[in-house]
Amino acid sequence: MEVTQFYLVLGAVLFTLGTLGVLIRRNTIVIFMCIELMLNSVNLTMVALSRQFGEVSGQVFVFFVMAVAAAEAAVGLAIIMTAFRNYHSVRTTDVHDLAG
Amino acid sequence: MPIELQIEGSRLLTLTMLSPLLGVLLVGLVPATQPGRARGAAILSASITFLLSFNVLSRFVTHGRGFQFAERVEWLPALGIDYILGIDGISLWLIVLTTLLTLLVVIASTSIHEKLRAYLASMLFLEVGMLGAFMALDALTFYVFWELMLVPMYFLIGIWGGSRRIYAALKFFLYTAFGSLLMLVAIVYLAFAHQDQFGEVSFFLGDWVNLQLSVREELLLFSAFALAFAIKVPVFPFHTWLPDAHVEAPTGGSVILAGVLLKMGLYGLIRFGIPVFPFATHAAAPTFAVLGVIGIVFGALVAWMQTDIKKLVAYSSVSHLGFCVLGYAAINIQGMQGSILQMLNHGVSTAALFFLVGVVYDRKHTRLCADYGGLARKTPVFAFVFLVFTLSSVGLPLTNGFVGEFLILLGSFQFSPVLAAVAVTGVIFGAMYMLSLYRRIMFGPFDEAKNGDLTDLTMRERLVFAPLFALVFVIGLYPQFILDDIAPPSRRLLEHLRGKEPAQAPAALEDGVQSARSVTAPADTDTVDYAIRVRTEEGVQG
Amino acid sequence: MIVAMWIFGVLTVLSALGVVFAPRPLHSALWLVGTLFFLAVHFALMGADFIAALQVVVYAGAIMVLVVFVIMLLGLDEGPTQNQSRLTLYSGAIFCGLFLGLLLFAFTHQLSFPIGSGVSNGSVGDPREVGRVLVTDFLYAFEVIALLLFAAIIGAVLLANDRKRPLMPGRGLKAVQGSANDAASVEA
Amino acid sequence: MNILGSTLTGQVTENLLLVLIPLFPLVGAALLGVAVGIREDRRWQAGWAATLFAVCSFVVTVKLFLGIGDAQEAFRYTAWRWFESGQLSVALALRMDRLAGVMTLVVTGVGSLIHLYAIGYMHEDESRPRFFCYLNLFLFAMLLLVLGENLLVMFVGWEGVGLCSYLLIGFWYREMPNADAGQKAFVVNRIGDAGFLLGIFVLFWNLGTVSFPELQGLVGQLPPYLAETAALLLFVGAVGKSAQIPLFVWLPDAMAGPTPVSALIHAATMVTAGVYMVTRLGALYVLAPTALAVIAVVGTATALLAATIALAQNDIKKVLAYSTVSQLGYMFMALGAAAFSNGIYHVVTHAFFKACLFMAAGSVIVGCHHEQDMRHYGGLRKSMPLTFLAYLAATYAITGLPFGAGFFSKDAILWAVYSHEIVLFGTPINRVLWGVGLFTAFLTAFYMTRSLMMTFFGEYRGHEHPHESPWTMTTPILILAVPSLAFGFLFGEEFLHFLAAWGREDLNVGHAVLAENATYHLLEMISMGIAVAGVALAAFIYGLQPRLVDSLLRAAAVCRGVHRALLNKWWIDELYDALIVAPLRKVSAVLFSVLDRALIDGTVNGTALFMAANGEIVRRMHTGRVSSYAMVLFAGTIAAIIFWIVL
Repeated sequence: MEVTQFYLVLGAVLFTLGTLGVLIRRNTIVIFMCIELMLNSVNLTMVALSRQFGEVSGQVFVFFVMAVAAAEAAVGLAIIMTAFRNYHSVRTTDVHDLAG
Repeated sequence: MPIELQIEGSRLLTLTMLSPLLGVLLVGLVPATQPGRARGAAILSASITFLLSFNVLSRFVTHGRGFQFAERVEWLPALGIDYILGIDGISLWLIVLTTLLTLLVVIASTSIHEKLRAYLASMLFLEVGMLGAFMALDALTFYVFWELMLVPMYFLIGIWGGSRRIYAALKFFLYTAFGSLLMLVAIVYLAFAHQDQFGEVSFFLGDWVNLQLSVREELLLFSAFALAFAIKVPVFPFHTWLPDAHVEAPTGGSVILAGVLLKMGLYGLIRFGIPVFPFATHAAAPTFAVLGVIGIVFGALVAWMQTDIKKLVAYSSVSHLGFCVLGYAAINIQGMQGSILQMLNHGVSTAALFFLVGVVYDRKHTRLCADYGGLARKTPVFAFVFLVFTLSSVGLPLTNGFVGEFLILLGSFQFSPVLAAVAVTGVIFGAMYMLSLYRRIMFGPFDEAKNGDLTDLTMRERLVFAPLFALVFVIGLYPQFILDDIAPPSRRLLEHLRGKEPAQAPAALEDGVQSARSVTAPADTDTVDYAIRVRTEEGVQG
Repeated sequence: MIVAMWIFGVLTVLSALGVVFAPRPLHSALWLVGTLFFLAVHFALMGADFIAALQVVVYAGAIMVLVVFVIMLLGLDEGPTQNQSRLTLYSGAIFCGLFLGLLLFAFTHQLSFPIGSGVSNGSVGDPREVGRVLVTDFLYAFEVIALLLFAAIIGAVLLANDRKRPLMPGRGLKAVQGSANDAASVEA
Repeated sequence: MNILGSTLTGQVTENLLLVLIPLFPLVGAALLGVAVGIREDRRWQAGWAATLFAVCSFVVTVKLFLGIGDAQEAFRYTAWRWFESGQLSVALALRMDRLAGVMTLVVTGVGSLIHLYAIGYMHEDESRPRFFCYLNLFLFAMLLLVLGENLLVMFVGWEGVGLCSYLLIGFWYREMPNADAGQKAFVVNRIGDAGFLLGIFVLFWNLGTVSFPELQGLVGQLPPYLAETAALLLFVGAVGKSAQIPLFVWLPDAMAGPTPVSALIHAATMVTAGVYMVTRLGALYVLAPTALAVIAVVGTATALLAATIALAQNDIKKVLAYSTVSQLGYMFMALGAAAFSNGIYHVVTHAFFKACLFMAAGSVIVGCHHEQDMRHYGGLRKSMPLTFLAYLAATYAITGLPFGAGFFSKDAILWAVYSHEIVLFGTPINRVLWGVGLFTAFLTAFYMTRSLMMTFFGEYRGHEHPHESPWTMTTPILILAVPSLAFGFLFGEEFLHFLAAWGREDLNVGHAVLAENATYHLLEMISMGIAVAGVALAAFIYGLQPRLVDSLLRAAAVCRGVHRALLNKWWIDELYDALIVAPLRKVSAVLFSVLDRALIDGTVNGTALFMAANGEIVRRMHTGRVSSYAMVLFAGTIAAIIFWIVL
């Protein structure tokens, strides 16, 4: 298997695993981590393609994704804390005020 | 029928239309603890608007060409949407009526104690919407204002209404919104039809007039428009929102609803329906005439057995608007002029009747006839004013109600003698339900224990009634000053309709002398000028 | 390189599975640290040194510390958390399988560029080159990211900082102080 | 707008005077309307002010009337163009020709007298200003009706008098029956008005004008069936206003109003408006023989029916009311024979004697302390001699005894009916009508004498002490008694000549010439005999044998049945209630509850409920759990990818 293709497939596997986690886990923190996993799989793909095309901007984008992920982590974790403060739980099954 | 814009630099219409926003601002600045000042600010603003509309009235040229004081500004050029305003004799008086009634409603807002500022602001917003709808010549501009009216009215009913206000407000909103969404579809269709035929999207009425539509298209599009307008009028089977809305709305809301909003439907049929869909107008005229007549008789009969005063007046509106629809459907000059005049008359007398109901409701908080009786003795001025507006509503000659009704019936008689004969019964039933209302409230023994604390009209209330009272007789004695303004645009519309009847003309009433059959061709009909004529200010003769 | 790629590839997938299926959040977090680390190795393998370094510093270092901190702070690692209902579980699995199948199909049969034509010269991952592009071609984006981070910090502080309500009644510093006071009052 | 109207005709002053005629009462009404709330001690001025305005109007009328001369149309005044639309152009214009002149004279003359009378009659009422305001307003409306230059101005007056009638019948509105009666009058009148309107429409759409002089010239162009239609529709208006079958039911109820009102509106002026209108459009009606026949039949039937009812009534005002209906029937009988001038002749004489009768009855009612039942009268000739004299004179006139006013006018009508071919459905019916008319004359003589006997002769059967009325009341009565007796004798022939334009040539030759006609002479003798017989019979029964009626009723069941039927007015009110009013109410209720609420509103609310139910289903899909949303989102993503790959 060629390098780029290998990493594309690896990215796909990781992304799917992340998605699976998001779907089946109830703990918000774990879901959060799964999202990080998904982001990383995309990063992986991007670096692989950057290497494939010899284009540095792919890596620049990875940099941005990381920055955004950092921001997301800060805000996301703060939201988790706030939710915990209000519901005394971080389970998605307990936080469902959006029910119609 | 070319739509000719007489563009003038003054932006008078925009100024008039937006001037209530000044009031909204002022009312917003007054602290909530000073209701008197808020009311004062609103009255000031409404007076300014009224004076501005009066200015429009005084500068209006009766026999002028096309639409006067026109304005045209590109709004969303990419979508072909322009902001186009302009008025002719038909909209002119409706605008004056709107500003007058809003002013009176604001003056009479003393019965509102909760959220007064929001009430006044809603009223003034509503005025912007109404004025805009009467002035707009671009379909999308019209649509925006049309929907803009809906929101404040919804709040007026929903917040300051009676016990079932939420139901009534929602019903009002959904009913009207339902119709107008179909209209929006038709508007967009027409705009793109214009693109197909002329290369650019346009929502301008004057461009639409040139559209070549197939009969099928025209009928479908017309029905979309007509449904929206018919609901607003309301034409017979679509009327059930009206009694609920009227009964639950606060006095001011009822007044504006009956006085102005109901006119919007027929106004739309005349302003957009006739120029754009002449064939469909002809095709639908019999239907509208029949529905109008049903509305007349049905509204009157149902009004007759109401025990709630407001509901009675509401159903009487159904009956009166039935007359207006009948006049419109007659497609002749008498019917058209009568219909428009009757819209104004209804605006004056029914608005006054709602004010009158408000007077007793404020004092006794009941709207049932049975709770009153014999008031003529206790409150003679009130009884007298009530009598005058009752008679005006009944259409007694020399009051305003007569001329409109007469012209409508006269016009419809040419259209169909049978329908006219049925419609004439509306005159009888009208007397029946209005007088029985008057009898139940004003005559008979007076219950001192129950109504002993009733007081007669206050100065403020008299002030509110004075202009309407005067209008009853002014229009009754000399309606010509309005009819003169209505005549040129009506003739233009009929000229546009002429020759666009479906295959054969309705069977002739008689084969004898037929001198009055054909509407004489107006002298001021424009010939081939399809372009928008931009006139510079010095070109406008005042 | 191919060998290393395969070895670390398998390790990455295994630790990712650990993230998803570890019953306790803390274990998930540790597995995630592993995954991120292995990914850094992959980056390095591909010659993206700058990204690899960043991966270790930002992710494995900063973000994961934050996550672990929150887990510990909230005391969430009390035991295995329940999964979703069976329906969710199955449908999620089915969807994910479908998704993965589609992606693999796409990556093996539908790639629109010739595999293996890559130019893997050493300059692509060069930190100096990345830095230069970052402050020239992507200057605006770079500044915006700075702004975003700033906003995120403010947002996080505002969200997390609620003095009126304790994070967890009966626990934390205030509770400890309160119980100390209680004890003191009992002694008195 | 030319304020001076027809300045160029050289009759500036007269034309301006013309407008003063209706203007005086209008100003009076306005002034009194403003003064409704004046102090109690100044309210007496109201009556005098109103009378003054009425008299002013009368004086102007006399001045103008004397100037009519030979001209068919003497005066015309256009105030302003009221409204125009397309070909329709309506001017608020007045016009006085001979016919209008006669009517104006009657309206203002009798009207003034009744105003004077009302001062006395109403002197205790605290809302006198309101009363006289209405009364003046009525005069204004009536004068517009009479003087209107076109159908529309006439219609203004037509509805205006209806309004005043409504206000005056319900003047004592605290009693619900009065208010009901007023409303009934207005609504029933409106039925007629609706027909009137349709008639206007037919005329306008076919002739293009509503102005009387123009119509006069154009009606000849109407095809016959349209002439008949227009004539019948307009006659519906007359039926309503002039209380003919089937719309006469409001007039007896209208007696709920104060007696001067009954005299003015419901005897002398307003109710004759229908006769006036038909006469005014005589040119149209002569083109419509079927319509004329219908008019004759309706008139005759009304005359007979009302006269039978009048036989059994005990309320003096009710007797006079039915008598009025009956006399109006006579007038329409004349119109049906196309003898318009004879109809107007009877209008005038009837105005004299019926106003006189009503006012005398009012005087009796006041004198007996508001007792209206004749069974509680009796022997009043001693305590109320002046009233008695007037009542006697007027009764003499109405019964058709020789040389009274009614003798001439009624005979003229009967002769016209007898000699003019009236054909309905191909059969000549004039002899039948004549016979019925003659029989009605007998009944008239009988019931009027009965009321006279019961009121003024025999023993007093009441409780309160009766007294004669003040001079303001007796003067007008006595003044009117004079023309009641002498008008026909003195002016009859001149009158018919004066209105020759509206009469038939064979009838306008005058009494003297007719008297040489043997048939006429014979008929005259017959009707005279009939009248004498009626009077004598009633005088005999009620004067000498007062028990006779009672014993008759006791003896024969048939008599009892007839009597009950007459007393209950043939149950016509009840019939209308059951056949029209009650079903209409039911329809109204059904329309509201079934059609409006259940059907239409049910559909609307049903739609709303249906949508709400749909919403409920969708609502359940929104669990509020993030993962379920994520699941849906993910499924959507997969679908998008499939879509993308496949395509």
